[in-house]
Amino acid sequence: MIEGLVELLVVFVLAMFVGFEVITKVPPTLHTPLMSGSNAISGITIIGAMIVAGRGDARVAAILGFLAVVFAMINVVGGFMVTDRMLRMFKRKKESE
Amino acid sequence: MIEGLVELLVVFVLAMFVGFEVITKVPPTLHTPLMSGSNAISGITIIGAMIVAGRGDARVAAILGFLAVVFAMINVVGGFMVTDRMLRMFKRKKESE
Amino acid sequence: MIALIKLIYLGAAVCFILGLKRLSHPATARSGNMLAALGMLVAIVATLFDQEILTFPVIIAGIVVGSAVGATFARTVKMTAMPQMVALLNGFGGGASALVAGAEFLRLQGGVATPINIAITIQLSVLIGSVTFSGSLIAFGKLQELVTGRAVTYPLQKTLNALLFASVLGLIAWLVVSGQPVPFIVLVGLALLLGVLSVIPIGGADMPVVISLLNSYSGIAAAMTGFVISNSGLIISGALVGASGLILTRIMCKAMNRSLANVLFGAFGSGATEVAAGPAGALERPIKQISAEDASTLLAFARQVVFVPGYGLAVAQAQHVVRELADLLEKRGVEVKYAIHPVAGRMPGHMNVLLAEADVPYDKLFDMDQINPEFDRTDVSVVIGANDVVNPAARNTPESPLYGMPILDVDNSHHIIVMKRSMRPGFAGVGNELFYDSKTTMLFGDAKDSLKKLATEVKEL
Amino acid sequence: MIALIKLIYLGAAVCFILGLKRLSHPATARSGNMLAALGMLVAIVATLFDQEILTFPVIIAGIVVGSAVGATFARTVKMTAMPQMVALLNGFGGGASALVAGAEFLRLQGGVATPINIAITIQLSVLIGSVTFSGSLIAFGKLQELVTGRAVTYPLQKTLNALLFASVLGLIAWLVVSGQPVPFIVLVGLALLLGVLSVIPIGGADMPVVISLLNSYSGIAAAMTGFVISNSGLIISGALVGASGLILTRIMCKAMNRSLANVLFGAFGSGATEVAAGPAGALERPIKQISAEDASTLLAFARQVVFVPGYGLAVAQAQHVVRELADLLEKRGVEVKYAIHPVAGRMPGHMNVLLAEADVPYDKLFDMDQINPEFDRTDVSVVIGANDVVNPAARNTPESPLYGMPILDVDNSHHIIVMKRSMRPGFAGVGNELFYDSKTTMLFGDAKDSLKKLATEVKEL
Ligand SMILES: NC(=O)c1ccc[n+]([C@@H]2O[C@H](COP(=O)([O-])OP(=O)(O)OC[C@H]3O[C@@H](n4cnc5c(N)ncnc54)[C@H](OP(=O)(O)O)[C@@H]3O)[C@@H](O)[C@H]2O)c1
Ligand SMILES: NC(=O)c1ccc[n+]([C@@H]2O[C@H](COP(=O)([O-])OP(=O)(O)OC[C@H]3O[C@@H](n4cnc5c(N)ncnc54)[C@H](OP(=O)(O)O)[C@@H]3O)[C@@H](O)[C@H]2O)c1
Repeated sequence: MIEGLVELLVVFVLAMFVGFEVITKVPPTLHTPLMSGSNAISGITIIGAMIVAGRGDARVAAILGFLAVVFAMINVVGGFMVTDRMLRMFKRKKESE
Repeated sequence: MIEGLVELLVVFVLAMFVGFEVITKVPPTLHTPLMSGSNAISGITIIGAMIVAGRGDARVAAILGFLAVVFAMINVVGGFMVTDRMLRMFKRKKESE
Repeated sequence: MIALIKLIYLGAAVCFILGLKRLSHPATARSGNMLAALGMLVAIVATLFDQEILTFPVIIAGIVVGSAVGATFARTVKMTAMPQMVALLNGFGGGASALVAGAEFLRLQGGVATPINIAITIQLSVLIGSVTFSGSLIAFGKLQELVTGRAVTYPLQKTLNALLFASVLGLIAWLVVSGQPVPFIVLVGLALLLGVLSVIPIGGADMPVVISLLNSYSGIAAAMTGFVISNSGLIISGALVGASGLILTRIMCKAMNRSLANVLFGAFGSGATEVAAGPAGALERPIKQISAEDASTLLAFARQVVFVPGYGLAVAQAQHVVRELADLLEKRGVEVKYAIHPVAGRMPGHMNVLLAEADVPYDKLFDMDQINPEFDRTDVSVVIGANDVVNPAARNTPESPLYGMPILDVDNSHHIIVMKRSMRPGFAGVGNELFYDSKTTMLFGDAKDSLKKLATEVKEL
Repeated sequence: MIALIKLIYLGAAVCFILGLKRLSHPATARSGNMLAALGMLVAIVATLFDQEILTFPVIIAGIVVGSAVGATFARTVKMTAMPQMVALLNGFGGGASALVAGAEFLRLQGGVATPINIAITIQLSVLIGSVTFSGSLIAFGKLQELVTGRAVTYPLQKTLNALLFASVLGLIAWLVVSGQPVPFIVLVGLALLLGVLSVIPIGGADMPVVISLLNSYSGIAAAMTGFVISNSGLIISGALVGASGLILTRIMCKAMNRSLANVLFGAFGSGATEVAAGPAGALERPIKQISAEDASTLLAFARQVVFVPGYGLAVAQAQHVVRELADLLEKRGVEVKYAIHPVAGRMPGHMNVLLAEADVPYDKLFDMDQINPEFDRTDVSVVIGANDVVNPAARNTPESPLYGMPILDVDNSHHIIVMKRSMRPGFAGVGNELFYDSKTTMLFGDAKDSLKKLATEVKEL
């Protein structure tokens, strides 16, 4: 069990490194879209929510599962759409350059 | 079994990303030391060599294990020392600046 | 099958990584966002085939409701309300992680003793998720002005928060040992309270940094959830977001020349400093005012005019009028440029978004580094509701809280016109020597009104 | 215990990552190398506690022998022989991976049927390891001049190699199905042959790129070994090296303005081109020669002299003499600079290492970008055994294989003195217009001899 945890920890540490390396020297203009884009990615918890919601658990757990899916989905859909709206705005300006 | 392989694959892919991200825009001056330094790191296969050599296998496997340890160790020790020698040379020059 | 689903999760994670990479360069940002969204879609579809999933109605219902709400939010939000929107969405993400962990906790109640590592990660997931949830909601409230935007301070604040934090950790330790559900609810309550109390003392203008930090938390909450259900897809994506959020937070703090600790615990923008530094200096010393008529003449006959927008432009929603005035001036042959300070406004890229909304051409916007050498050659700089980002104290006064922040050197131009409503200080709560400069004239009033007057005057010239 | 060892491996991998990061910046490179070495030490010690290890004598013996050999190599190798040393060490690393996989294969022969994924990774590990081993040895031989440095070509070469590669893949497929040991030995033999035959057609001067690529292979071989023994420490480190080797290869190809395919299959530097382009042009057109005496006068009375070292400096081992001459000139008040082209010589950083050995101060060495604007103001440029890196064809002649490579603009200086032994071309095998330039004079002879003469003359002035 603990061994399995270490394996997962390996994945966690490596992914942290990737995250650190990928986001370096972003121009301030992109801070807000980047924030909301990465925020949408953190909605990946939808996977966990779906598993919990689909397990056919007893009442309370099922309600929690349903809420989890709703919340996560708001995060995902809202996040990506909002980011796109922001970026579209930047894009348009560039073309008119 | 295959599932375990996928877990390992995850680690592999993430580590590749880290490697790609870490080595960007190295100045040409450092190409040779970087090459020999990362070469020394690839001597990590020493771990595998030790496990194979220490298992108390039958004759042929034991010889292979011994050779593996020797080879890997040459790579590790030689690699790090050579790199250090090269870098020491750069270092000295810098201080005299 | 399981192996295949895991492979697909890996693919999704790769999409996220590549998406984030593209998101951090202006030219590729939009495609990066789409790539990340694609990764998410793939992950969701793959999960439907997970063998642990037995019934679909709850899932489908949840997805439909959530998507509808999310899409409505995204469609209807105003461009200027983006920061609070992000905060709100982030809160939902954190909440979802806490809920998943909660459901898992309930399920494990029934069976045999929970393994200790699962117990720990469940609690951590609930803790971080709940803090993210309530903290984000407060950040949202502050920016939406449902809660006061000021830094709320009270005696023993830090001690209280530290105690709260310690007791939450104590509870987790206790829970890990006993596994009882009652204190679990207490844990949720305390975590929520902790989120509220840690964000309340932070000034509204520091919210972007807070949101970025909470965003990082929500990533870590997702990763913790991944540990709970042993899912490396969740772990990778969560860690990615966690790390990139931290880096982004650091970059933002650097741009304001402040430490993260100062942002979180400094109670910057609390009423206290603001009152102390504000009117005191303002009453004593003489300033020069200018009429809209004189100002318009000055502008109309200038060779180069630089507009310096700040937070006041956003408050007054004057982005369209400024564009109108710029068009009029350009028709008269005046060279018009916009100087964009990296932390002007209240969110990163605030000015860019606003001016983009008013269709100001991209190539008229200049970064601090590009425009600073230009002020020498500028006849009139028009400061529109900006204050801290043009405060020379950042260069000259080591005691100032702004000291060290790079600023726009508007004081190098021949004339400076400052538009604001009063002599009140800006976000940092300190006076501004620029207003007393011999080359500076003040044009008091709401920025939108003032700009409208100027436009009318220029038309009539 | 197992969990602890795995944690330690993770720690070692983190050391490697941070070490590599530091290795890619000049100021931190040395500490980065030490950090990586520390990570390796930790990993080795941790492995001693692995429960799979039953006897220690073989391990200890292996470690002692290997360390002694490695240390001796590292101590005795000359600075100028670094590239071949790296190639040799790399070969040992690849060989070790192949041996581990081989031992694992033998062991699994005894028991039940090998699971298919293990079987595949064992074969891949053997294949990549063996190719790395023999390929690296050939690269070593070429650089050490045990094997001809020329690109060895023969008819149907590519077809043959492709066939060999296909049959190796076929063997692997067959092995995976049958698991028989006999073709396993054949596999090793064919893989070794493949390594030899793919490196033989590559010119000696392209070896740094080849070594970097083989380095990447040896990383991937280590990662494959990690798959075989299910060890994520090996996988991470191997993948790191694999990826960074690929990136480095790409960066090096870019610096030479060539594609990787061109390096691997282009047979650059084969005899054919060299003869064709060389003397033909040389005989027809007039060149100007200069005597050591005249040259020394020119140098002694110049205001600024730029030395442009190239591969010939390394061949002649003239780094100490050039320093001596520079000292003499500086005593006379001449400003002396060195122009370092990124691919001058035969390995990256070749010139830096050589000149550092002769104690040339670091701040006298100038990058291409720094020095190019200086040539206008340079009275005499002294080209010491450089050729391709100062060939104007790279700017002017689209048909030239050098076209597009950024070069040192020595032809902008007032006088150019070229030191080489003949009119033979350099590495790229093409003629050089610079030698026929009206401002150019040639000083034929071994670079070390010529420089010595110059130094003597300058002393006597
Ligand atoms: N951009 C970011 O990401 C970010 C994030 C966090 C913090 N900050 C901080 O925010 C500050 C930004 O500087 P800034 O110069 O843009 O803004 P500022 O220093 O906050 O000053 C804004 C000025 O606008 C005036 N104003 C407000 N409403 C107005 C209206 N309707 N019409 C005309 N004027 C109006 C105010 O004066 P009156 O009240 O007298 O009108 C105020 O002095 C910096 O200190 C920065 O560190 C920025
Ligand atoms: N640096 C790297 O990492 C690297 C790696 C791979 C390939 N390369 C390639 O190598 C080339 C490097 O250019 P380069 O200008 O440095 O060298 P080069 O073009 O190869 O020219 C070297 C010149 O030195 C002369 N020379 C040789 N021995 C000499 C001696 N003892 N005394 C005096 N002169 C001597 C030779 O002419 P004589 O025979 O007439 O004396 C030759 O023309 C580039 O084409 C580059 O792409 C570089």
